[in-house]
Amino acid sequence: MFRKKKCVAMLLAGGQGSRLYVLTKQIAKPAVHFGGKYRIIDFTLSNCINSGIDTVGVLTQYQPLELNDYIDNGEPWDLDRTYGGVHILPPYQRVHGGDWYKGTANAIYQNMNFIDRYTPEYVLILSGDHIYKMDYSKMLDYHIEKNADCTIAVLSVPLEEASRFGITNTYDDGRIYEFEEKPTEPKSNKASMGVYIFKKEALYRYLIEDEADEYSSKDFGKNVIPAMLQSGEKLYAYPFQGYWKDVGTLQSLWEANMDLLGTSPKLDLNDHKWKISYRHYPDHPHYIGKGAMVADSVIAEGCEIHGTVVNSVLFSGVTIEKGAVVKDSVVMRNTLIKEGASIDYSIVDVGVQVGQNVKIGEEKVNEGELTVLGSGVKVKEDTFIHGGEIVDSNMYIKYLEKPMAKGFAITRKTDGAIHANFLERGVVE
Amino acid sequence: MFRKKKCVAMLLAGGQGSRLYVLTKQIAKPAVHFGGKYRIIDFTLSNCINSGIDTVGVLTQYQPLELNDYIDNGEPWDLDRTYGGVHILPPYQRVHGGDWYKGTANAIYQNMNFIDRYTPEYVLILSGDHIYKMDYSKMLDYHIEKNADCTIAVLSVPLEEASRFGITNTYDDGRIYEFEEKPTEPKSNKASMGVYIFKKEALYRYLIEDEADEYSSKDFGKNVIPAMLQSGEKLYAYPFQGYWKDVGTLQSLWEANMDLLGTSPKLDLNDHKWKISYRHYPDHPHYIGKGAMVADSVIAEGCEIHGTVVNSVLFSGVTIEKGAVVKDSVVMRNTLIKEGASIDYSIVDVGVQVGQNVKIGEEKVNEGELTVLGSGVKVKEDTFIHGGEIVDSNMYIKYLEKPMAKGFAITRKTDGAIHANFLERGVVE
Amino acid sequence: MNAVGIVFSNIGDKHVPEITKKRIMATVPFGGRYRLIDFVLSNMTNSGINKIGIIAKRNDQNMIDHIGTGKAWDLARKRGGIRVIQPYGDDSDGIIPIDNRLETLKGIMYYLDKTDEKYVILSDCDMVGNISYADLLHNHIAQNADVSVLYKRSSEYVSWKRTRTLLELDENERIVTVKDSSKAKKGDALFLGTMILQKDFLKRHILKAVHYGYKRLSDYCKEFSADITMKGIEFKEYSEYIDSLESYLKCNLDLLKLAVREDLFRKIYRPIYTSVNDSAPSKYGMNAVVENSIIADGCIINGTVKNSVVFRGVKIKSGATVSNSIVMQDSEIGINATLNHIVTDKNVIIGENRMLCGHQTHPFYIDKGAII
Amino acid sequence: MNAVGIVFSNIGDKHVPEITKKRIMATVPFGGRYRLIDFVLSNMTNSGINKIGIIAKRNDQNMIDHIGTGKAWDLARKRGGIRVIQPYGDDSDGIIPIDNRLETLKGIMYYLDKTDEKYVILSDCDMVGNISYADLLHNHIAQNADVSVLYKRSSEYVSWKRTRTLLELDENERIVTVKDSSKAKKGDALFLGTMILQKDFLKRHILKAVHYGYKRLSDYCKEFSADITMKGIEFKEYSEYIDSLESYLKCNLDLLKLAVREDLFRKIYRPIYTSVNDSAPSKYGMNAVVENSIIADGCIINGTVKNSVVFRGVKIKSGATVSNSIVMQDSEIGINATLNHIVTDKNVIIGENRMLCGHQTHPFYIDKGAII
Repeated sequence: MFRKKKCVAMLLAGGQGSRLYVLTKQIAKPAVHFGGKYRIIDFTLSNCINSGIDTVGVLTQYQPLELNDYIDNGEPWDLDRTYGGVHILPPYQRVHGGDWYKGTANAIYQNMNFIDRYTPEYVLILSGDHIYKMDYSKMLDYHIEKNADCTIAVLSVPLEEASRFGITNTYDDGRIYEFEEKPTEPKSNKASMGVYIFKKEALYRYLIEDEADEYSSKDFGKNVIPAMLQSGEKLYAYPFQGYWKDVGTLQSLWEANMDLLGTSPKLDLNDHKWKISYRHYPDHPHYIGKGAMVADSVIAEGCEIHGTVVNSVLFSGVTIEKGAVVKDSVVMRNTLIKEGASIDYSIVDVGVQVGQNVKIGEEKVNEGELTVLGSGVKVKEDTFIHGGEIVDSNMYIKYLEKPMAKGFAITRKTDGAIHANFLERGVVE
Repeated sequence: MFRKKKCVAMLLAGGQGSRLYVLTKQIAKPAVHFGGKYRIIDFTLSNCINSGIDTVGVLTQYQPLELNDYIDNGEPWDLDRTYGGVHILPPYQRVHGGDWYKGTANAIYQNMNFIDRYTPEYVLILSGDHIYKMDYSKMLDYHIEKNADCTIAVLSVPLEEASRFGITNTYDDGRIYEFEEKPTEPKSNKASMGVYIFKKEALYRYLIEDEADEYSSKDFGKNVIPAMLQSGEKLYAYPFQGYWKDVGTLQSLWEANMDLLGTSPKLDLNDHKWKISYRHYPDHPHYIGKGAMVADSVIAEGCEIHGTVVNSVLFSGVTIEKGAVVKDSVVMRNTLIKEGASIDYSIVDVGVQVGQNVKIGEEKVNEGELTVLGSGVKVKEDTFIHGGEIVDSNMYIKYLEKPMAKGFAITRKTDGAIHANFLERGVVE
Repeated sequence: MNAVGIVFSNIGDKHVPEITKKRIMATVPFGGRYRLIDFVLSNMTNSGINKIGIIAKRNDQNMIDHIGTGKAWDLARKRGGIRVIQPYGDDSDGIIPIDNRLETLKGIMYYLDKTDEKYVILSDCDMVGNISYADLLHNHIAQNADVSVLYKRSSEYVSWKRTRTLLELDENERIVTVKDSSKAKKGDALFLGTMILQKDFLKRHILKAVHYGYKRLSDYCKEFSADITMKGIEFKEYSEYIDSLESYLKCNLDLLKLAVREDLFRKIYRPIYTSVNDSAPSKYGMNAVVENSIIADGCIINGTVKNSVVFRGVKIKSGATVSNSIVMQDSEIGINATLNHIVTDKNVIIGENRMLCGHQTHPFYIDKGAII
Repeated sequence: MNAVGIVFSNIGDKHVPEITKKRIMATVPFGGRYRLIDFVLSNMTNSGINKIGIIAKRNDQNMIDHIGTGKAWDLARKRGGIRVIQPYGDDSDGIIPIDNRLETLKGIMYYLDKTDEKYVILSDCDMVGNISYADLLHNHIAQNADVSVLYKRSSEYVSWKRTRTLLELDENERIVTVKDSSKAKKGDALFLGTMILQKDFLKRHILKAVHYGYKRLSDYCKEFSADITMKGIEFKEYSEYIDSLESYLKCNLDLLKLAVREDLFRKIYRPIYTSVNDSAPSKYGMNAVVENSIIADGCIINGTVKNSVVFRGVKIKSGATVSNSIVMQDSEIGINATLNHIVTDKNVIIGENRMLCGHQTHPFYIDKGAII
């Protein structure tokens, strides 16, 4: 016996997030750590419950173990409901075999039976890799008021950046007459946030139609939305004001973390009216030692700080030994920075060990590039890791300043032109 | 942060259960209803928690939605733990793609990282489709006492039936020297119950070895156990006494339900020392009307009985109208049997509607065959469904006694030589 | 729903002294598997209220055990959920007699202060009914009332052992008079123990009423009826007050009518929840004869049961006959025993060949754990 | 683990009268984010005890709120889990003064009767320590004792404001004498408020002790010491009693030592849990100066903090200086204010330029919600 729900949310959490490189080697992108205590998906899940939406399907496919485990029964977000609550929806097999999700639209298509159980009038489609605080109930009110078939949340972006987004072109009343994916010459600055509300009946119609089209890539932005526009359905743009960030690249992830700093930060997490919930680990309050210096930073529980931390975000359980300096960096859970080491303009993933007098990265002020240490990396004492390098997991780096032997090397380019060279590879997986 | 667990249970719940036909068209076999209030998997999950094992991975693959939803956070079995508890483990993708489970051994192989999180010394492998009450902690004590690499729970079966099972041949001290899958000439009557305890380290060794063998079918009984025996590992048989039933066929499912009846039933569920927990639905106590007759039966909550029920098991929410007669049958949730209808020696799945004066099945005493109505079937008034027929879901059967037009027909044979003919097919899926 | 629920768990404790000797009204067993508080808790959770304060006095162990984490009502929440709250007096150690509703409400002001919800729903636990508070709130807002009060119209002339509260309404459903009476004629409006009002309004007037020394909410409302718009909202489905052993037996036996079961238990989206205990389904033996009765889970029935309500885990031995009776949890009726118009409490054992008879208007109550 | 935990939630309520004026010992805030009861609850859940009865008197609202469903300790269970239990006297309405342990235990016999576990662990809430009860039980069984009692050896000469309980043990760790004292010399054995024994043994002797009119458990044990084998089990990790504001401040400031944090909070498989409130991590401004201090989540630090413990959600404004102090949850220290040897309760607001100074042996306590 299930209760009817007015609106069910479907959260697309399947992405590999390949532009986040080593951070997503073993975890799905929505499970990436953020802001000292959070994971990226905390924002969307908290938005749901704060908006009164208590039924959320999370569509996972890529490396879901840690994400599943993090979401688990949904208790941290008060989504452990007898009716509704959060449910993980992996691909599965039916009588005649099964399919992996072929695209965002196909993922929803394969889970229509989940939606049906709650017989909602509206379906909210969300993405699990954006950082923002948004009251979906207001958007739903707007959707109902407009009697729209589909409403797309849009954000005003600087016109020069508009070509990086899906852009909606609308009439004065908000009705969309055109949707362009990454237009070279954008006609407006209203960028889609990847948040859609559909009338369930309209959604189903177009999902079934799209599924039947063998040339479709089964994607909302590329296929379903354009098809709806072409058929003359009523699509509206819902203007959102406030902080929103797609943390799909290392650079934007670093920036979003930095947005927590300052006296009036761009992203305020001390807002008691819109709490972002997260899964707790039993850490004690952090300790700041004698001779430590902490300025303009965010520090989570369980840290032991004996060195200097400036303009940085430290996650739970980080230890900074005497004389170590962390600047303009994001340092994730259970990392150990030993005496005399320095970290500049870097992202350091969980469980990293940085040896004595190691120097990681280059000062941002000197136009240095972002440096990244993957989870579990152990860096031997006196090593120097250059700005812009991305170091893979579970390896022990020695004398990286020396010319390197061949072995295992990646030199992928990121948006910010980051590259990495490897000497040897440890045992992963 | 995870706590160490002494023993982790891995429950294989992936089977399609094709010999249960229409009962498993939309649900996995472990989710099949049993005994008035239960699902098959309730027995294994309850055995775990009653045995003090609070960490259970459930490996699903086939039609898992209803099973996932049934297990959900594990609360009914007190398996909603912050550390441990029950976790659903579907197949997933890694960096380099993903695989469906290729066999029982491969399913465990793919989830070794789940087991690793709890660093157990022992791994208990279970199957989700047996009905039994068993204290695994005693088997674990035996395993530890014998210092075994693997212990297999065995049951004494009548020698003439032994060729249907995996048979262990042992020395006097219980050590296994031979394991034969369905031997034509069994040397012993000690049948494997599909319950294994492994030393984790031994399990991993053989799983990795088996995975590398491209000719292996990745199955415990066929590959892993024989390989261990061949290498001279210490395998022991743990003798189990008590009720145990593989409900893999319609006939055995019916029999297991009937085993609840009688003054000293073979399977007693009123045992307060070994409660079988299940997910509750808010039904009111059942009502027995004036003129009703109920004898030698099990009746669950939410039923409204105005007719006659003899030697049957009625699940929650069944309505039996005046003059209707149910005999030697299993009638599942929310089924409606209208006035004057009669059901004989049948299994009726959930949500079935049987019209007035319909006659289903043949009397068992007349050597009738088992009849089955799939979930959601609606049988129009005055219809006669012959003994031995299996009727598919969501169709409306008219005048089945007349010769049938072609259309949609299945004539698969079950163990008990059951067949089904169809006139037309409704909308399913 | 933008409302917090406040439940008075032991209003009416003295009404059924036999059954409430060792329990409060909230935990009186009902209908084979329920406790009275299940109705108000289920009504609240079904209406989307997810913050509920249950006002309790001290000896509420049974209730605390029954509620547990609140999971049975889907109210084991991190924010909100069910909380048992004890009213504080000015003297920080003093307990307020809970019958004094105004003082009691003043004593839980600290709880109301912590809630963000705009409305408050107040309910007692001595009524059986499946009520949509969501409809109630909708009505309250539409009627623009200060206070809305649920009532039902009597369908015939009735008299009771104790007094109940009657309302008199004008043509606009505004309440004109409130009075106590031990009888009602057809069409009279009976107060159903449920009110809805704005939290800020409640807080303001509670302080005022306590300041002026009022004890009863109704007295205060009567006095200030010109300033306060009190409206009635009629409830047309089944509901019954339990204020005596007789009405307790009657209300239980009402469940034998399909219409009552439909109204109470078979409403789509509005089930009544209760705490669960993994009982097996009930078993009927070869010689069972059951007619017009409600039988809960976990029973073993080998005898005869007629016009009765049988709770979880009861054993009726062969040859035993139970008629027009209520047999509470885990009781055992021995071979060839006969019960007529009996209410047994939990864990009662009736020996072989015993014969116990009460009368419809004077049911015979057997104490918890008694062995006869 | 085959044991049920029984927690005395308000033993020692009068020890820190300032802080326990409106709360019981169990809910005294500690160490930036904890309540004292978190230690015993975490110790129990970490030891695999999943049935815990917390004995409470009436005004336990704070504790009920803190425990919630028990989820924070993984004890929101269907079977077992945490239950708040109230002792019953013979008079079914009478509450037993909880200080009388023997009567209290008699009053919860009904709870013990319902449990299947073989052993009982009794603990108070006025001690801070990370204890493995699993080791304790193992030891208890190995020593073949009737009663095992946890103690620690004093590492130096100490004296206290109040008396604590000292044990005298023979070479077999059998307890010879129990006495109260306000000082201890190096090597003296201090009772740590934790006992373990068989449930049946406990039940038998409680009835006997109450029958003979004993009030104190230790008096009874002393009298019957020949019949009862009481053994001591030494605890060698950090532990501290809280029995005065001074010891409260000292124990909090002990957390500034890494060894103490290691012993209490950083044990693998034995974390200390508490209820959670989704605080953001703490923020440090450009001018923050923090040294040798414990800072919990949700703080905004713009001033100077030295040798102090700062609880969740505290704001330290720029120019403010807090030294050798404890600042409880959601307090605010204004611009250029100075605090030295201060214990502020929750929600205190210290205005600009205020200067408050206590002394190490006489810390200055500021009431909950005070505005200075």
